[in-house]
Amino acid sequence: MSVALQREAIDVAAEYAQLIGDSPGAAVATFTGYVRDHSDQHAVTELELEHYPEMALKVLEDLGRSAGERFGLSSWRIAHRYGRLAVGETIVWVGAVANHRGEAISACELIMDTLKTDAPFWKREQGSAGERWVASRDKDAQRRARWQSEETP
Amino acid sequence: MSVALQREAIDVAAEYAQLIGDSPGAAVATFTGYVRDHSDQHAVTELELEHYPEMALKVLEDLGRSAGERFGLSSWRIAHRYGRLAVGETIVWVGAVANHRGEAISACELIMDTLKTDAPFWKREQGSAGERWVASRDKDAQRRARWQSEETP
Amino acid sequence: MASGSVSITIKLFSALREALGESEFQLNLADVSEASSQVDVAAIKKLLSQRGADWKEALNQPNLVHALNHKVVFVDAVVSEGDELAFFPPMTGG
Amino acid sequence: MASGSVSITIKLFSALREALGESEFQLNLADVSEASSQVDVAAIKKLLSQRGADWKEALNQPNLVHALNHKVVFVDAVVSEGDELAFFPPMTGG
Repeated sequence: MSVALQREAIDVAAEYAQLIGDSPGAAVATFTGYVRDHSDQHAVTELELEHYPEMALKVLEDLGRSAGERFGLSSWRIAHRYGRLAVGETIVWVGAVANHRGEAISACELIMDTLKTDAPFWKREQGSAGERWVASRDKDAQRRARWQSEETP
Repeated sequence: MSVALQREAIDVAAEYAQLIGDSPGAAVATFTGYVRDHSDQHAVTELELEHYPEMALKVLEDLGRSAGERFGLSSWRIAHRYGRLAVGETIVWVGAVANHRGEAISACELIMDTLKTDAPFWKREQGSAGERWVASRDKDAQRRARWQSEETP
Repeated sequence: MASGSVSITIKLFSALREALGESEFQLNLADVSEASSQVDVAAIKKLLSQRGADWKEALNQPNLVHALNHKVVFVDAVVSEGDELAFFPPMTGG
Repeated sequence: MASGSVSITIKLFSALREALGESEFQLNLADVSEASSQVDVAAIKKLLSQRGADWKEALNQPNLVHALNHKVVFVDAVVSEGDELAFFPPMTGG
């Protein structure tokens, strides 16, 4: 039931172990995002993640709490990087524990879809196209919107 | 891109490390199922998982391959236990690697939903209600059916 | 014409295996009706149901699943020499 | 009546921060129109747009996001003493 904003890489195995603790629920879903080596058509060599610390913490805590209530999670965790990231490094890790698989998986997906459009992080890429701020994607806004209308699966 | 049927507990951290290898894709989704301490209204102390080995291997390999094609996975893994399982132990682990989060998460969900109804495993519970075979759930068949009609998310 | 030499493997799982006390055996199809040119799963069920009331009941439960050579099939699937035919209740893994 | 003593913190992020060369500063609202009893985000945008063409352009881009005290708001949100008001482009985390 917590959020981490961190400069260092995310230790996925340690996060998982901490999420489930001594008595895991029946269903655990996780998602990990990594820095890609490409963006649209060009190569990416490095990513800089700017963030708004106080707001990021508040948005992610609210998001975890509301996903927890909606899907009856017994535990959840959101870890997000900031700063300079190399290709292949972790950006974000989300874990959700529930009684049934549908709830755990949907909670992970809701958190990721909402985080993409609502959490104050901005990606700046370095690569074959020089340096540039990553533009937001219409598809992300569409995925976000699904959760406002859709019934709980 | 492989299936494991095993008597011993699933090492989630080792499975994850092997799934992503040296160069992870951009998006990794995982699901882990654990033995619950209850079923319907009564307590469960132990589970015995019977399986049909040759068919289970074939069904899970076909399932991984078809999810891989449908969602463009760069890697996937399904590990499933059999034999005697204590409460809190792992039953099943699924991992999927894709370019985008929606594909990785949907692949995990498709694999789990299909596995529940199509893979030849049968749960026998021991607990406060004595020993009994677990009955299949209508809800599982409904979740399975979604994937036959739904467009790829 | 059904050949008298056809032999298949029958496998039973879960509650079926437990109720009938057998998990695997060979079945010789010599005595399946010679009027039909092909033997299907329905014919095998009929044949095995003659083994007794417990077999008849177990093999005629509405949600029985049949898998021929590791693939779920309907009762009209045709059975051939060397095939493996399994009967079991709905699956409950995962 | 707008009070001359109202002071808020302005924060800029990402391409906005870069284009305007500032990330954080205090803004005194003494000179906001005294005709309105309340100062809203739209009024702050108007005030800051007077700082130059680059400010005007940056603060009037169609997809600008405004967050008041760490929460995304519309331009009619009312700003009070001690508030933190941030401007930034659409978010691209995760």
